[in-house]
Amino acid sequence: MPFEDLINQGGRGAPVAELDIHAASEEQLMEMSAELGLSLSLDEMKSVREHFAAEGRCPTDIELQSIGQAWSEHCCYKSSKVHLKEFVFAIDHPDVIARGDAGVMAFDDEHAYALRLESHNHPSAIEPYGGAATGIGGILRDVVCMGAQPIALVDPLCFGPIDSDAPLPPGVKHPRYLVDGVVAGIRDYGNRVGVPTVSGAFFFDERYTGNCLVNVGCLGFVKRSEVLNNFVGGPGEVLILCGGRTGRDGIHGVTFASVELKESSEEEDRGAVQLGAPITKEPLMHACLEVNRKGLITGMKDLGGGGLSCVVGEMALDAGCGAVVDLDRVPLKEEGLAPWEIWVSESQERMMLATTEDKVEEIMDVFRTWDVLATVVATTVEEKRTRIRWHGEEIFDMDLDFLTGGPEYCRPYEVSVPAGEAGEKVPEIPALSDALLSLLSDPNVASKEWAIRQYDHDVRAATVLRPMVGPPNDTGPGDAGVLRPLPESHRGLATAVGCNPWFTSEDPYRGGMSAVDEACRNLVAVGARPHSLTDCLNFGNPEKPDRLGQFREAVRGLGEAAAFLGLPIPSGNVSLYNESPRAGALPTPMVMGVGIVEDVRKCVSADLKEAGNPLYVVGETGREMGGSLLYRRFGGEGGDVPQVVLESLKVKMDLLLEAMSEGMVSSCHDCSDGGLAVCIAEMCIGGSMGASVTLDALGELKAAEKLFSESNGRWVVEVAAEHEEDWQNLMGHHALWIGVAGGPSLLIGGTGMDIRVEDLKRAWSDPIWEIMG
Amino acid sequence: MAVAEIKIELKKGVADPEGQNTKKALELLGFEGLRSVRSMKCFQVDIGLEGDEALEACQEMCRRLLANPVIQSYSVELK
Amino acid sequence: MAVAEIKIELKKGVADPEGQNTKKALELLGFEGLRSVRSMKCFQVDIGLEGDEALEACQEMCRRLLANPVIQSYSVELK
Amino acid sequence: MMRPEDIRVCVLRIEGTNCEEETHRAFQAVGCDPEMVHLNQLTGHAPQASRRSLEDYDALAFPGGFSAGDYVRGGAIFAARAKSALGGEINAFVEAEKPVIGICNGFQILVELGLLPALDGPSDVPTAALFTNDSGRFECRPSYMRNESRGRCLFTRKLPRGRTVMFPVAHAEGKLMSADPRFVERLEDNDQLVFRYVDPEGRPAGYPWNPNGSEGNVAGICNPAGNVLGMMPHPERSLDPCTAPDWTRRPKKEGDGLAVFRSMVDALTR
Ligand SMILES: Nc1ncnc2c1ncn2[C@@H]1O[C@H](COP(=O)(O)OP(=O)(O)O)[C@@H](O)[C@H]1O
Ligand SMILES: [Mg+2]
Repeated sequence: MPFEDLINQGGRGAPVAELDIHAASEEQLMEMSAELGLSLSLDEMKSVREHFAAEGRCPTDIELQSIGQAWSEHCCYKSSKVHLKEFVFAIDHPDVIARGDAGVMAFDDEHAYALRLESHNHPSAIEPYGGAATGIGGILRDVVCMGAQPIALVDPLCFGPIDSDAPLPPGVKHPRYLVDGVVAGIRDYGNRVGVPTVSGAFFFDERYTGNCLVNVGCLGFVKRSEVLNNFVGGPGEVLILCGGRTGRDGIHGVTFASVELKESSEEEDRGAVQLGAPITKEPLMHACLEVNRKGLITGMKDLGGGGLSCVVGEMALDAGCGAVVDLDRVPLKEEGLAPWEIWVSESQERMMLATTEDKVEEIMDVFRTWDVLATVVATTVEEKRTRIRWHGEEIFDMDLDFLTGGPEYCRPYEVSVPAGEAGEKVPEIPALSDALLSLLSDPNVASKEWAIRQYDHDVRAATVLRPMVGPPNDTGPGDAGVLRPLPESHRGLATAVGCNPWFTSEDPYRGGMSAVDEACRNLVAVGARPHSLTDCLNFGNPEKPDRLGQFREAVRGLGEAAAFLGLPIPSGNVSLYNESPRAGALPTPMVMGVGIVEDVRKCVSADLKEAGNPLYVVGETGREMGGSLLYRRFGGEGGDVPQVVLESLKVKMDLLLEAMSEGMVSSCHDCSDGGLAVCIAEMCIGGSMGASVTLDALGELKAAEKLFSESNGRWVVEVAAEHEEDWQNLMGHHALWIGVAGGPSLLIGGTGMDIRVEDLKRAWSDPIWEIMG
Repeated sequence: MAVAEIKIELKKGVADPEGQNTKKALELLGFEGLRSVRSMKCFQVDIGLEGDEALEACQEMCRRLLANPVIQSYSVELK
Repeated sequence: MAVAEIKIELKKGVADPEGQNTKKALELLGFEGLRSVRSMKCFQVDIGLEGDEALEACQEMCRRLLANPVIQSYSVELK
Repeated sequence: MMRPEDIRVCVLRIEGTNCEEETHRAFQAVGCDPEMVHLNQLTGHAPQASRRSLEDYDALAFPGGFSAGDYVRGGAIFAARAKSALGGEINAFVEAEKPVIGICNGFQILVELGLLPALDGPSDVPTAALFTNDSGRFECRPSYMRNESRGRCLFTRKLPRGRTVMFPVAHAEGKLMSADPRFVERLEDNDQLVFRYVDPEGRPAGYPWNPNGSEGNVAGICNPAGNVLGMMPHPERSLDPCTAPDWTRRPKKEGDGLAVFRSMVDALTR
């Protein structure tokens, strides 16, 4: 039978088609999957066929579409789940309040915070402005549907080199163009909805050309009594769809996110790209939070990947019931949408509320005042099935356990042994001073002020520490954003990102651990005690065993570190298939850490404060040059990737936090890219003050290794001179004296380094301005 | 010498929040019967070239910077 | 029925940072000999009126919302 | 005589207004009784119980944000909607010399409403504009400004003349412009020039201290009667000494912004 004959157009009242899946050959099953854009494999199509054989009928197009959404990598984590279960999901903590669309953690006896990090990679590679903006929109919804007010955004981003003009493969946009668009998208969405962007990161590497990564994170704040479920209260309730109208935009976004990008993606994937409408979202958030505060709703979930098709089933099934949907009621942007399009559309700015019939009028009043659309579209029922009515016909009737069950794979993976010291090639480097200036100018280190000042990091008037620290308009880099969520309390929330894709690519296990280490040391640097983590795991095609091996090892490292430190990961996100025709993106396990500050008045910033204060390094420096910026910049290869010694990290974090709470610490900065030398230089830049340093205490290493090794778990600390004795008593051998703050230059004994602070500033401040204009 | 007028429009089917919000504002101000408001970005470029050469250069600008073919279309007119 | 094209331009003497930034970006991309780039805001309004009535309504829109007379001038064309 | 807690402040918002909570908090911090009110509550497009009337309030605040997305021009849509729905009431409020403050987007709205600068009285069409920053970019940074008011503006009377304060700015359209070549001079003559951007030493200075290129470094102005203040910087973000951009270097007892709101209370309770 030819393929066309399998399709019974208008099988259940136009424009719904029925597909004769039972008569299809294997080839035709795959054709069906391709033709409908389902991205399902042959085996998956076969289990679909079995299911409908048991039901004794043929599926409709809308039913197949729904399965395509629910079973996509993006929605059901079919390749990653086994590994997450093994290393991540099991980390428990009494402060975990909810693991929903966002995780929710206890803040104090009365309040909680929500956290989530998510990717919007593929859409941003195609349309950077809209892709990034809708990424912000999506993460805000995840936080709002826990009942929480978004209070901060975090945006770690990865691009190809912006300072290179090497020819680009066809269909690939210039990294500069992408950076410009992504930053503008985050700015225009984040600033408009009034949520401060307080932290983030930029990573630049050749392997992100054609594979840019746009991760966006959000923190929310909520009374513990107002934390919401992402499911309905039970049968007999109604579902209210609110916010934007539904259109053709965003159709097949999740299946698009679950395949590799092709050269032709730009032209073909238009439907997957949207611009986002912050000014629909802003009042929508107000209205949703208001009806929650008033106790009018039983559950809330956002419409993200898969649109209605995912949200209705999941909200009902998680409460052990089903739903009957009246598809005619969904407010549309344009006429003529097929039912399946309405069902899977990913139009932005929509939320679903669950409530009981008697509350509907009061809810509508709130939405009317905010000029936001709200429409009852479904009711919940006992039986665990979803049924859809359309123009008087029933066009969809599916068992929810089957639909949202989804496959789970244990795909083959390959773990390769890191080359380590055996494969090491030590690079030729220029004079140490020139090397330092060169590292400061590397776009991975250089000032990101160009982007940071385009984001409002002060709105909501609760920002205690910003991404840049130091005297106004003369700042250096900070370590973590700190907020004071309650005006009546001095308790604070800090957030920072950790990730080293270069470590991860050479040694995924250590790379995963390093991400946790870095997030924690950023938090501790400002005086926050790490409390929870969320992650966004950006990796390549899981059907390639080496890529899946990287994924597994990184997750193992990340999970082990988090478990040891007692840090739950109550939410997260996986983004696979980050591959373009030329190569895969660097494996990038992005970690966002959240810490609690007992008293924000004791927070510490990274800028040097006072001439004469002694400087110490906390943490051991080893010969760990693998993946270091020095090697990348000057052509080194291999080498040991920095390990994480969890016991030692924990001891040092505790000691440092104690020293800070006793007021001994004047400034503190963690060592990461570029090692100790870059760390000290950045503190000088932020404080407009030099320092005299000696590295004798660091033992038997070469000068370049002492300066530029990127060993984990280290901080440079400026101690208030009057507290030095207490500090020494407290820290013992964990802190090594390395010099004194002050003077017009950074002097490092035994290395010939003597660089004026202005020169450090220029090297660090100018490059990105010059590239981005 | 030619001054080129470049017009960048959103393709059909791409939502236009700016146009929609402007339409809503105009309606609230009492303008009736509006069917649609679309926003566009326009540039007037004085380029120091003539005729086809000028056209070609402007189209190249659109392709490389001003427009994203995924969501936008462009047109160039010499004045 | 008429579709009106409304163009909001900056008055002479008003600096145009957006146009300047665009010019700079084009130059970074290697476009040479650019004398000036001016940015404008344009709207396409489908208004359900004809001729003078349509023109009049659009001009009223400019006066009441779309243009600020201190810095901007406007023009309306029916297509 | 009024007590601070009797002062009813209407903090007016629509979609996209996003600094209303901290503005509300600022009035609370100085003992007033503020309320966040949606424009629809004043125009009758809200359920009966939540409708409000502007004349019941003693002060009015237009907070910062991106009202209606600021799509056409900063503040233009909010202003046009407010004018068409309650233009008369707002004008009456101003004429009664009740205090009105517009911060950032709120300043843009007051200019678009023709209530500022109002050198020759309120006008139907705007006589000034807050245009795109010279940098062409959104600028979020600390800024210093000097109180230039000789006493006309009721929002700075508790702040010594010539005193420099620090409030953050966060805007893309903040360059104050007028067609009048004697604009700044006339503002000064009328004692309508309230705040000027300065450097940390209190001297008038260019970018980045003046973040938008405003002529004469003007950061904030009032109307001839002194009861309407518009300013681009955000005093409501400077209530808590721990949110100052340099508090880890120079701790303060309290935020600079309180003086602005206290001055208003003082003017109404005197
Ligand atoms: N790497 C991870 N670590 C922890 N939790 C994860 C991870 N990946 C996904 N999750 C959690 O799994 C759930 C489902 O994720 P997802 O389907 O992406 O959410 P959404 O409903 O927002 O699309 C969420 O609660 C998410 O936080
Ligand atoms: Mg979600």
